[in-house]
Amino acid sequence: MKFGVVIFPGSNCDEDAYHAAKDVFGQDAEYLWHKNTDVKGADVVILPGGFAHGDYLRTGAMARFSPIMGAVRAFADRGGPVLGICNGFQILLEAGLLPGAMLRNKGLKYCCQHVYLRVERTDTPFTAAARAGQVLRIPIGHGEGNYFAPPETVEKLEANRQVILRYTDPQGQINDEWNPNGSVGAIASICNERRNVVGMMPHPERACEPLLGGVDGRLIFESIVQTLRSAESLALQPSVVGRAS
Amino acid sequence: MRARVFVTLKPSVFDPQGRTIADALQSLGYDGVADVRQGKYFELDLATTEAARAKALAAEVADKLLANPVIETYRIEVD
Amino acid sequence: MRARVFVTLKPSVFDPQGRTIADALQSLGYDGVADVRQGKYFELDLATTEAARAKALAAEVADKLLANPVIETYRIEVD
Amino acid sequence: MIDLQVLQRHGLTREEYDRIVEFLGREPNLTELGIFSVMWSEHCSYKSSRVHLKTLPTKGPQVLQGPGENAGAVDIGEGLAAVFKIESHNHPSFIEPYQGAATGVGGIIRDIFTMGARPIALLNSLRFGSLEAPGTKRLLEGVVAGIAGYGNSIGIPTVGGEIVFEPSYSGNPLVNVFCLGIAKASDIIKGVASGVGNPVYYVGAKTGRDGIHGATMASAEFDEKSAEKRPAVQVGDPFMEKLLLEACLEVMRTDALVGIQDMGAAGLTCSTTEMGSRGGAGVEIDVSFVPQRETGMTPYEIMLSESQERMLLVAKRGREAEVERIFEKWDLHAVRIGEVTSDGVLRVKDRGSVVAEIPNRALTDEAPLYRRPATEPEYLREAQRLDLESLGDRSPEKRPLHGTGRVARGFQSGGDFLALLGSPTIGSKRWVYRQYDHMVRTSTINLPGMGAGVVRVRGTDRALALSVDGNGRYCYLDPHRGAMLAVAEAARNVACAGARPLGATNCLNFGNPERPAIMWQFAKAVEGIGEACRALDVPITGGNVSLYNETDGHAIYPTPVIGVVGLLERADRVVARRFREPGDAIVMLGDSRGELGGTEYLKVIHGLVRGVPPALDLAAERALQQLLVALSEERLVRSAHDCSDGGIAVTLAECCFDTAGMGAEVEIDRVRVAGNDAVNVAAALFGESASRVVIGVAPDDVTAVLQRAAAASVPAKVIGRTGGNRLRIAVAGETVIEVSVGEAERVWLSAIEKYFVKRVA
Ligand SMILES: Nc1ncnc2c1ncn2[C@@H]1O[C@H](COP(=O)(O)OP(=O)(O)O)[C@@H](O)[C@H]1O
Ligand SMILES: [Mg+2]
Repeated sequence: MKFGVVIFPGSNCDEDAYHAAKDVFGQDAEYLWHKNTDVKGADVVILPGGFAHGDYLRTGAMARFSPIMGAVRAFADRGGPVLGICNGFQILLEAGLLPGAMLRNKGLKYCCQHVYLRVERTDTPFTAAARAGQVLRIPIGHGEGNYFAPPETVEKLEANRQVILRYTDPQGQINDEWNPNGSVGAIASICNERRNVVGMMPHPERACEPLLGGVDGRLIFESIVQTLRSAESLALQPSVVGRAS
Repeated sequence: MRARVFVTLKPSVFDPQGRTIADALQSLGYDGVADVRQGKYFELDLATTEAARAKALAAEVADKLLANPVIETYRIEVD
Repeated sequence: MRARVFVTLKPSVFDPQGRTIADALQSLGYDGVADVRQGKYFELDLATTEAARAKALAAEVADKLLANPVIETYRIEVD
Repeated sequence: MIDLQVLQRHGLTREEYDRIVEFLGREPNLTELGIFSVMWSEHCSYKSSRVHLKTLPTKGPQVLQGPGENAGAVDIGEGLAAVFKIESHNHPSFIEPYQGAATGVGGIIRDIFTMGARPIALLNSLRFGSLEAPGTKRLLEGVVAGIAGYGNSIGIPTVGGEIVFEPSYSGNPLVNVFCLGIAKASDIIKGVASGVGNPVYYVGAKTGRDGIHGATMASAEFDEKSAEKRPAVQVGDPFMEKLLLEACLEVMRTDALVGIQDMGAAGLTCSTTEMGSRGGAGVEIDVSFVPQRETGMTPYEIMLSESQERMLLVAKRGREAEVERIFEKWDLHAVRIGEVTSDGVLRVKDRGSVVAEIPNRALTDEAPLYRRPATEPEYLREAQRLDLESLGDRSPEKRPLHGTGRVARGFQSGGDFLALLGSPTIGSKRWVYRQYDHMVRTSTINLPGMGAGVVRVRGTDRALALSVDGNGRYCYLDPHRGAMLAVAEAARNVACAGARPLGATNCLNFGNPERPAIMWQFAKAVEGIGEACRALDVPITGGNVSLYNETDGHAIYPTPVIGVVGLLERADRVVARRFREPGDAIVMLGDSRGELGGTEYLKVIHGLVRGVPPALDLAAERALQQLLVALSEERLVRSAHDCSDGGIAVTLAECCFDTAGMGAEVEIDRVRVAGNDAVNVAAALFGESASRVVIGVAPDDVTAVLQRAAAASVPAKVIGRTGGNRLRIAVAGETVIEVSVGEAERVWLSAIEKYFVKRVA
């Protein structure tokens, strides 16, 4: 199966996502240049972390106009799995593929550290291999990861079970002290209603190899590999997990 | 013409930067400052010389790029 | 009273943020936008009801905290 | 037209002017004078320091590129080179902390990718006044945010560094930034212009009136008038730099490029001259082709502008379209502004007519060279005197020479210990490095806070360990020894990670070299660096000199900062600071002599900056470092931590931190340095004898470790065992420190953070 990793000018975790897919998980991977208008037959698209177009105005604000985003939207509309990591999540929000917006971290500072995350839902292609309630230790690195949505939207997200990961303490309890950025509801990751588009602030690609001090991020990649593989073997129709081409 | 666009967080959205400034001012003894809200300010140099056209253009640009309607509102002045 | 403080980079100081926004607008087809300068905008809620007092207080706060005199200038409006 | 006042504004002396006239055989015009002034400034010409720098060892089989290029390079095997350098941005950071630090990072990154290397790691070495002093917090916040703002957006992890707080830096903070990149050894690109008729390109940000005279500013002391020079602040554009980085590396993968250099200090002037000079050629440009941000700029302004994020490159004739296409892909426009000539002359035209014409040689090789007078500073003899017997005596006439004003607290090992852990210089730097993206590129295998930063080299099994170190207090008390200690510490930190030190870079931060006392400090420090680098086999591959670090006549402590790069052939052998398993043996390598001169203990507890810094036996140091590398290769060591600021007590505590509270029981030997036994205990605990490392060893490996150490003639002794949740240290049988690790760690973690508590919840 093939991972498509988008490169926006200013992306800086593109190589990391590519490396994880290709070298750590042994999958095909290809870069998708932001000026492209198709996803080149990718089975899953990753919008990586970074500072697309400098992020001077608002994170993700300019990237959503890139030609590739039309293709990503079409891919998502066909049910294709899309993962936005960090800046990728911010871009998905700005592009309207996910609801809500990001504010500055509550401490107003960029924050790079390991955090604890509780898996809320396993019915997305990116968490299928996890257990509900499982606590993961994965790094974050962002200055604007304070997830915000109007109360109605948050209610709807909760009702539809679209919250995928929350910041917690090491025991999996929600606790303001362990919420690194002030996100409403300690939300670290959400999906769309169709559940194929997922955005997350933590960086799973930074936690896939023992040498990097943790491997909990593997679950995210293992989930998508497993999901796509079973979709392939069952020859499922795009309604579950779309093939792009 | 020049259009000026002010983008602010909606009143319902918590403004951590404004809050921090307000706290800092209070600790510096500025009790007279009850609250601070921080926003962004843009000056656009526009090719047009018609105020109405300028305003419309600025609004379009603000809608499209400068403000995020989920959290922000904006105001435009033209001179 | 409310004071509004606009902080902008001094004209001689390079504004990469504004430049990048202007470039983005151009590539979106907004040729009518010749240039963009980005600044900060603050709304201060002040306890006073006197315009002169409000203005003076806002200026003091701007000098102290809101603007960086090395590269920025500011303007104040009171209403 | 050119009178004394004009010369003064350009920082040139009468004699220097006469020299210019002699070279040209005529009076220079104003543009030419400007060009001379920046090229002959201290910053670009190294006129005061060059005679000393020449004595540094720069060669070795591993050295691929020594000083003289944009950065140095060492061979790391498998056909790869580590390209690295350190730069200072002290003055700009004092004027505008955020932008000053940010543009410093931008500059050093350009130096690395100009060599054809992909930058993969950053370090920073910072000095500020006391955190209690007004203004320090603001400076620290701005500098750290600036480094973060720039490095994070480009996506280069900041994997380590150091920060020291000393009143000596309150009027003149130091911001030194180090960058490391990886290149194919065969593809290192140089900053040369050659091949007559080859096109010269300009690419990157447009030129504005930024920092005109920035280079000369960095070469003059601060005074009240420096406020007037403030418009010289430049704003960094990391997004532009990211585009330049990617586009340049892509162009370099073709063979269409002859040479490339960034426009740093002295902008177009420096890049055109240096490239021509290195290539034995001339460069001719027309400033009217230079992209300009402002209107009405004169040739003088264009040549001297220090606008950031600009590159000058020379392409092969006939390959223009290829080069231009790659830049277009990244939305950059490479503009042809001139060509390479054969005459060795820098020729500047404006719409076709010549506005400046100067032989490169006059600007580079023939720049003034001074052997400035050097005499031992008057303070030195007195400052080196340390009367240990009277340490406890707090009578007024025994006030510290450079006291912090603190009341001395007498001798309470436990209290002194916690005070040291809570001092910002020793305490955790988490508040700082949490703001840096230190994990981007998924290669950081020793995170900041774990000792030397370690990054793996993608596509190989190898890793590189990096450390920057310097101790201004030691150098103040003995610049020669202090500089040797800095080299030793940086190399030792690298060896603690299991890496073999390969090469070094240095940033020499000193006061006004026109003062003989400062020049003496400088000369002695360079001597010390040379001696240590020779003995430890870490050649100097480049560096930077920052002089005139003083405000109103108060110079900083002489502060050479040394960056060392080391190689781990197997990344998975990496060793970090913290203890790993309860029940492990704690082994002390090296001798403790209870040396208290110049220590953090004397400063924090007694308010004293006095004595001579610890002695250094370079042969013993080398043996220790080799042993550390061998132990890691054989997997005989589970953790290693260098014993430096705060002595063994602080080192042991740091080994316990980040372990979820694992404790240790330790017994160390008594030292006899004074008649007063309390002083002896303090010296055993907090003395800073060099060449010592605390390692954690699995019980089964202890015998092997002691054997290896004996064979290497490195003193080694089991001093205790890990376990429990308390740290207990006994000196000669008597417990003098006993704390819960949790409590000690809280003190250590909040050392800097406590100054910034008031934050939005
Ligand atoms: N400015 C900084 N940026 C990043 N990391 C830092 C900085 N200052 C200190 N650190 C990290 O904190 C740790 C402790 O630093 P230091 O006390 O200088 O250690 P050592 O005594 O081993 O040289 C190191 O791992 C270092 O990399
Ligand atoms: Mg150190």
